[in-house]
Amino acid sequence: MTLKQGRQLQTVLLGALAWLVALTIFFPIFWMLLTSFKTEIDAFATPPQLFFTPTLENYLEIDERSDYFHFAWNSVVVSFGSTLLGMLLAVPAAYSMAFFETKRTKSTLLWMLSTKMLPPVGVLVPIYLLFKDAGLLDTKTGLVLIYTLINLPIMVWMVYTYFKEIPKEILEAARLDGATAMQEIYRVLLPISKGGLASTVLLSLILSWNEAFWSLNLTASSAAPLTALVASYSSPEGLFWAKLSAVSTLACAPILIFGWLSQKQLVRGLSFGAVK
Amino acid sequence: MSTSSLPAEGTTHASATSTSVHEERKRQSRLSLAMVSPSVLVLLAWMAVPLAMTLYFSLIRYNLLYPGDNEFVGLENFTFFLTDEGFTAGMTNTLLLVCSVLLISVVVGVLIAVLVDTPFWGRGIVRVLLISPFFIMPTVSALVWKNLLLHPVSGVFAAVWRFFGAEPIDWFSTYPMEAIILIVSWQWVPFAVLLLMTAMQSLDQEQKDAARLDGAGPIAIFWHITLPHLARPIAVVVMIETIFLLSIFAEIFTTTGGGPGYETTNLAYLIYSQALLQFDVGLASAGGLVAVVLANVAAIILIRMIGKNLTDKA
Amino acid sequence: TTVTVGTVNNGDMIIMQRLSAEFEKQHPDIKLDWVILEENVLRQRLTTDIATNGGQFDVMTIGMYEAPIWGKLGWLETMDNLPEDYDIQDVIPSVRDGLSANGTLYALPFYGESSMTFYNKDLFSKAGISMPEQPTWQQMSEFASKTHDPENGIYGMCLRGKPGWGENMALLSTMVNTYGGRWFDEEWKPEINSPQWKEAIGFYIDLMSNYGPPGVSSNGFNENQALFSSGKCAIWVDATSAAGRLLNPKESQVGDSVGFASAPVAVTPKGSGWLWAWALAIPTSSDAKEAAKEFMLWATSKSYIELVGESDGWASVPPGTRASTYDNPKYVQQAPFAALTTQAMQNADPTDSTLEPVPYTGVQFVAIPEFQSIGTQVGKMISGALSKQMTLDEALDSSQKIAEREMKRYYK
Amino acid sequence: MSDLTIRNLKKSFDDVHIIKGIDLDIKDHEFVVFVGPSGCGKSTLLRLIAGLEEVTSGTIHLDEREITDVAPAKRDLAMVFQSYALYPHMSVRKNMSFALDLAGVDKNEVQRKVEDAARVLELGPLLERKPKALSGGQRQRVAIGRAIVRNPKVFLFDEPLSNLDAALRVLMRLELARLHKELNATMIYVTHDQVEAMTLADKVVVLNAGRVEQVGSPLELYHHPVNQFVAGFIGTPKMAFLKGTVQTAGSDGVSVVLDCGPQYQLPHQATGLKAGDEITLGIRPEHIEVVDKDASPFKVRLDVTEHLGADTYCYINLPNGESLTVRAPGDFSGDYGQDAGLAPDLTQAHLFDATGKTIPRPRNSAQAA
Amino acid sequence: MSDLTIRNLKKSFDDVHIIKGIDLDIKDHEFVVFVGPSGCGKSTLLRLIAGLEEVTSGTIHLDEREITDVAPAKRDLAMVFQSYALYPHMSVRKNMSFALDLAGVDKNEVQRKVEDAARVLELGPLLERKPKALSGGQRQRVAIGRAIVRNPKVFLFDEPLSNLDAALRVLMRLELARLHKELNATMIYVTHDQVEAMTLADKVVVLNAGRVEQVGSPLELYHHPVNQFVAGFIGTPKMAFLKGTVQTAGSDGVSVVLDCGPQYQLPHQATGLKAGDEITLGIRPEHIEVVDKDASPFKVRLDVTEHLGADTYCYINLPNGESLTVRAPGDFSGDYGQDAGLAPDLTQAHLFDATGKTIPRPRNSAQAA
Ligand SMILES: Nc1ncnc2c1ncn2[C@@H]1O[C@H](COP(=O)(O)OP(=O)(O)OP(=O)(O)O)[C@@H](O)[C@H]1O
Ligand SMILES: Nc1ncnc2c1ncn2[C@@H]1O[C@H](COP(=O)(O)OP(=O)(O)OP(=O)(O)O)[C@@H](O)[C@H]1O
Ligand SMILES: [Mg+2]
Ligand SMILES: [Mg+2]
Repeated sequence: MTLKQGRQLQTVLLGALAWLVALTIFFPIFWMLLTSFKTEIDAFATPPQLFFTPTLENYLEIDERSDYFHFAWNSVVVSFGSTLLGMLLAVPAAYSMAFFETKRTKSTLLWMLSTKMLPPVGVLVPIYLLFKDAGLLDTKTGLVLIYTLINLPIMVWMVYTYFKEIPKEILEAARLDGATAMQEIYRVLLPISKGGLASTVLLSLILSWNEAFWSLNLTASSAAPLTALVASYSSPEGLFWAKLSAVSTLACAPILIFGWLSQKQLVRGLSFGAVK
Repeated sequence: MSTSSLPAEGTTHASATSTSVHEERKRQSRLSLAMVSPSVLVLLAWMAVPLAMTLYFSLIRYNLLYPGDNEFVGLENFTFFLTDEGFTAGMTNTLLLVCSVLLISVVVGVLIAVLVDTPFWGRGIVRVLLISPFFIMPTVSALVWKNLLLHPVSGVFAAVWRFFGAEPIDWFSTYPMEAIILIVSWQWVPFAVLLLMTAMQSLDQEQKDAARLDGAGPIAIFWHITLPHLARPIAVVVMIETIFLLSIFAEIFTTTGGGPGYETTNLAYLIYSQALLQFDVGLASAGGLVAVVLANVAAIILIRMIGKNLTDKA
Repeated sequence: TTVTVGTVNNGDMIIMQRLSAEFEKQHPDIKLDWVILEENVLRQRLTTDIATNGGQFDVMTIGMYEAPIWGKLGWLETMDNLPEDYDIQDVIPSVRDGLSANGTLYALPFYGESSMTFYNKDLFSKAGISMPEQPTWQQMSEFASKTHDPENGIYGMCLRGKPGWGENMALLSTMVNTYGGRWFDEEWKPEINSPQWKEAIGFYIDLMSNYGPPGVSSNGFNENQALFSSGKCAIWVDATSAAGRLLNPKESQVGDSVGFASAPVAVTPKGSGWLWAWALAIPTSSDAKEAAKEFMLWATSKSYIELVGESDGWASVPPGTRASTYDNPKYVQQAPFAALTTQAMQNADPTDSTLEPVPYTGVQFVAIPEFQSIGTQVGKMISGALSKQMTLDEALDSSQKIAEREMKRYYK
Repeated sequence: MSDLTIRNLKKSFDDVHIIKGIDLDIKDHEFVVFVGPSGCGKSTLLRLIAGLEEVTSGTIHLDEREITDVAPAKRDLAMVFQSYALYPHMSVRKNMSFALDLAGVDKNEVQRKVEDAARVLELGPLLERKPKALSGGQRQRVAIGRAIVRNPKVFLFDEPLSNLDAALRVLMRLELARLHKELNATMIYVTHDQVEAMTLADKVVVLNAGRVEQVGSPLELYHHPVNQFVAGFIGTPKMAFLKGTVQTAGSDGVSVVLDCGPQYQLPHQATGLKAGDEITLGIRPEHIEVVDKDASPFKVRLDVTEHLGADTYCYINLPNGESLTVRAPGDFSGDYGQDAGLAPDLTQAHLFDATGKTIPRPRNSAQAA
Repeated sequence: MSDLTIRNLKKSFDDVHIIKGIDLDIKDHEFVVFVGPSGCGKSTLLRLIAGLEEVTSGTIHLDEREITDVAPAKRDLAMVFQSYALYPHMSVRKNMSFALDLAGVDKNEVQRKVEDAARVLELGPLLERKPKALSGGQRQRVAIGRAIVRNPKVFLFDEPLSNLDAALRVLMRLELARLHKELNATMIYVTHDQVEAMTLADKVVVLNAGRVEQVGSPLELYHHPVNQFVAGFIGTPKMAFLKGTVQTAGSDGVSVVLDCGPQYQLPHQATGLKAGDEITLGIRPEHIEVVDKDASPFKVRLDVTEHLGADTYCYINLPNGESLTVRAPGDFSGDYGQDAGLAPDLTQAHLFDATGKTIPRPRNSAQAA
């Protein structure tokens, strides 16, 4: 075996290992997916069954019981809305902190994160009262607003790290080329940090999509997102695992598919070979 | 200063020169301020208003189920919360949970990020598989783990144990905290992977080449090149996860309900069972504030430890 | 008008949601908006809303625990002036009492339940034993020991272990009741470390340690139903509402061999079976009270029960609310547990469930705001003792302290 | 009009003083070259002029207007970074056209300009590549291209040709000279290449450790360095410095005894010198001839010789530890260890006092022809 | 022993062939310099030798052992990257000591070596800085330092001195030469600096577009380029190429009429040439003299002259569009537009046939002295 083959073998082995790890980590989700096609009895069978007669009854029941698309649409609007709004706020902030660093930068960053430290259970009532007075209860606007706020610190932090990786000469070059701050951001910074931004967007989408405390407590019916749908299938009296699996599958399918589609953006081979 | 020779130029620039030498610099800093301030202002409002209300509520008796009985009670809510029997356990468990999950997600996250940085067949799919646990809602993942995987009778783990002839483990009564840590880590490792995976790309290939020539094997490269490069993203993972982990609730609520005993009661759950269950807003506020203080302490300690990585430019 | 209905995600409510199309057809001017959530989320959601006068809901699904508390606070519309044909007298008195405060009814019951004993006849006959109609806890222990066969994945006894006031404490309260204990004395002083408690809880822990399945301390109703319905449990004491499910072949593999008995007793039959009802109520903050009431009357009426019986089969009708249901031969024929259930429902008296007198109402709970927290924390202590993280005495002493502490905040 | 006036400019990084007070006047359309040892602050000075670095103190004026704090984009200047700083996500074409696109220049116009530049820079076939797929020299050329398509008032070049081969470098040099003439732009140019400095500059600024040592035309620096530093820095191989003592100092010049032996009569102004003063004689390699060992009182032994083709450098270690270099013709052959004599052209010699300051010599004898 | 043998080495990036089949023998302890136009594949070749790039085809042997696929770390070579590739998070000291630390060299030893190198490279005071706080030239020196502390068998230098000033460059060059001697290491060196190439190399490899044009000693390349490309590439300013036609070709040489006018009799071998053949005459700037316009049949008009101090370059555009450069002494003064005559040294002239191949000349007349 030559070394070249050795290297190839090594790549194959590493690939195999990566697959193994990925499949292990994915297994619970796979199992959930599998369970969603079982009957409730099969779902709880001992030993757990890998092979069974698949049934669509869970999905049919969900379809019959709930207007999936109503919830899904709310989720889409709310999470994309808040992500968009969040990015609009976070990118300039991160830009300013990464490239015009002052003595306050570090403490500002920290402070931003500290706004997330108040546990939701501790502020439920104040927020509920505020929302009630503002007429935001059970509105998508309200959810967009609150998600933007709770995810903003994280988005700023993430975008900040990705911006920090970029050699500042590249921006200086853009500045000399006559780019305004906005052009600098949109024409140079964003394309370069596309991978990082995609991660940030995805993360924000996921966090908003899955957020289950505020979405359940601040909505009733018209603005209820998929978390509410899931909550209507989790832990009722009686066997529910298959149905829960089905509804969870449905609930995370859109975002999972979105993640799938965007994975190319997530990791874009980028080298700053243009500076030395 | 004479501008007479070139009136046209002179007049156009006169204002710029005469008003202020540092006009431009100020404009610059104003611009950068203008860029941060929207975020800062909304967050300030978002923090200040509830915080003020919380502060106020924490000083009065305020139970939703006893309306009208809102007298000022001073620090009673705080004393009550802090003297709770479960408080020490809550603190320790919070710490234990946060630290273990942090450790696991950073270590595993870094390893995975490095692993998937080399090209191999189906890397795109592997990436999505790896981050997918993050797509699952916390309650759901807790339920799936509890009932479908870790259940001592019908769970997949039990089946595996039995397959190898071992006695299935009753996770939630024998190793309740470990089980929670397992579940929470499963959800948060992908977060670390996502962040670090992206950060890996900006690692200059030539640096690795240089290190290879310097005789660094894969491990040395990892240790001396990759890891320092990942310092900042790791710092960010640590900070962000800490904030989330400090308030882990759904996973505990759905699996162990904080038990057995105080084994899995963390601060967030303590606030829930102490205050929110009986809608004692005053007490919940006090608990919330205690949590804020603790989170801040944790954050400050963390910043001390990792802060340099945060703003340092490599 | 739009009526927003907040309800819990149990099967009976799901049926109601489906059949409500019928109601909307009858009342074209009323549109129903459903908010279906799991129990804990719903409770939190509704409480925040009603306490802050949020006005998001017109019909709320609440339990026997909330009805009297909220009613007393004036948050709920009173349920008087009910139409003649609604026949409020048909509603089982103990349920009616449980939903009233100071004699005023605040909610209309949708379905009710008590607790009873389920056992696997096959396993019993294999072990050569039989279940009496009114077993005692002592007998339970014997039966469990005879049927317990962990090697083959058969466990003698399945009981709730997951901490929570509505989880393990529901069952344990009834055990304490029947062992002669109580939560509070007449001065609202907690009695959790009393000998009665020790005996009851001690018995429970022994029973579960010896004959319980693994993982008791995190098992709730669903986990036990799953175990029992897949034939892994010989005995299970839980809500009467489980009976229908155990007979339903879609959810159960033991439909042919399940047997029913009353909830076990020890010292006294008082409070040995719990009493719970899900009921519909109208918050005073509602802006569609008329329409809401219209809907409630429909959903809790005899004719609704009839409707379910016709469309979904009689085994699926909401049980435990009306005497007339149990007089209905169609129901009795399809529900072999009907007699036992009514009996249990009638025996469980929320106003008189303990051997010694108490100042509170509720069988398996205490209808005061503090109870949720106390119950949950005590439940946690007991689960700690169950999984041997602490001794029984430690657990009960801690519980006592917790309860005293909580009570002191409001009853100084 | 764009006269650049720099007054008492200082810059420190943290506590390290990098630029220590620089005064400089750069006239409109001038081609100014900065030279100086590595790390002396050339790039920093460029960056200060560009406005990329905040000044610590001092001012910069463009004509009458103070631009010390004006944003870089408003200064209308283009810069070639020492580290190139190409946009990694853009193709070569896009890298070059970026500024024009931003300025809203007409598409066809942009295309024409970029293609012109690419032709000149020999980047034609690479226009669609990303920077990471380019060689070092190609990247450098893209960086140049990015600057030249823009026609700004002021160009800042930071060692723009350092990674190009000789032939290309000559081409580029001519191209830049042409550009300078055509565009009438002011150019500020940092280089380590003496040929570039000498051929391109209207004015050379010699920097040393954050200070200006001398400003002047290339030949002025070559012939009349104000001090030993400049003398040593300009010209390659380096001027030889031979220590000596003043023997007599009179109106007809200075008589010097070198530590390494020979005694010379030099035509320099003796003002301020007296017998016994320590001085240094500076003589460039091209002004020494290797002669037969008997033909000169300056007897030496040859060390290594380097053959460059056109020239040969002879290295000579003197007995007292000093060393010097002689530039001999390409066909010179001298062997290691061979004894020889040296014949310095004394009219071209430089004399420095003990502090390193140049002792002036009469103009006529200094400037060649 | 470490003889490097490269056979038919090819490398493509995607579909672009970069290295198109290279055969090369590098002897143990040899100092080999790669020169070639920007983008011709020098860096790529170095990276292939280092094992950083996978070869597309061909083999590399170190002595008898095939190392084509050996991991870089196992080849015992050090490289100075064209882009430096410093470790950004490590101090200068750590950057330099990294390899030694990895190799487990004794702490004191490491310290000594690093400090030695730092002294030589004039990096002493910067040892604790991070790369980002260094100037371009300082970074480059760190990159050199990182390589030289290691004493490997083979050094690969990719334009290691391009960002240094002239004085420092000479110092470094001498230092590298000393190192080469002392360590007895094989050195492979890429440069665009002709002086470096000529002075350092035992052997110069001229690359062009991924192919080897010629391999030889510096003077061999200078005096006997095998083709027009090499002739034009070696020597600066560039050799002038004048097109012409063979008049007669006989045993006593070749008679040529240049398109620009003059006719010359050249001592080259006439074999294969016949009257009427197109040829190119190559003549280096240093082998032409500017004489009075009446003293030569080759009459021209001077274009610009560049004064470098030691030399003056005269550029001349011939009437037929060709151009040539003359290297005159530093004190040469010729004005723009002045008429003059040119006196080429025909014994130093080169002749190339229509395909660019050199037409040999008799040895004796070729090599000077
Ligand atoms: N990743 C790549 N994809 C395609 N072409 C590439 C890539 N990397 C380099 N090249 C091309 O390969 C050729 C050789 O590059 P290399 O870096 O070896 O040149 P070089 O001789 O070192 O040039 P320089 O003197 O400018 O550094 C160049 O034309 C370059 O454009
Ligand atoms: N961020 C910094 N912090 C501290 N010192 C710095 C920093 N940047 C540069 N320096 C120092 O400032 C000095 C001048 O740097 P500069 O880049 O201007 O040098 P230069 O003249 O361009 O040198 P070169 O010819 O090597 O490019 C150097 O000694 C360098 O070490
Ligand atoms: Mg520089
Ligand atoms: Mg190169």
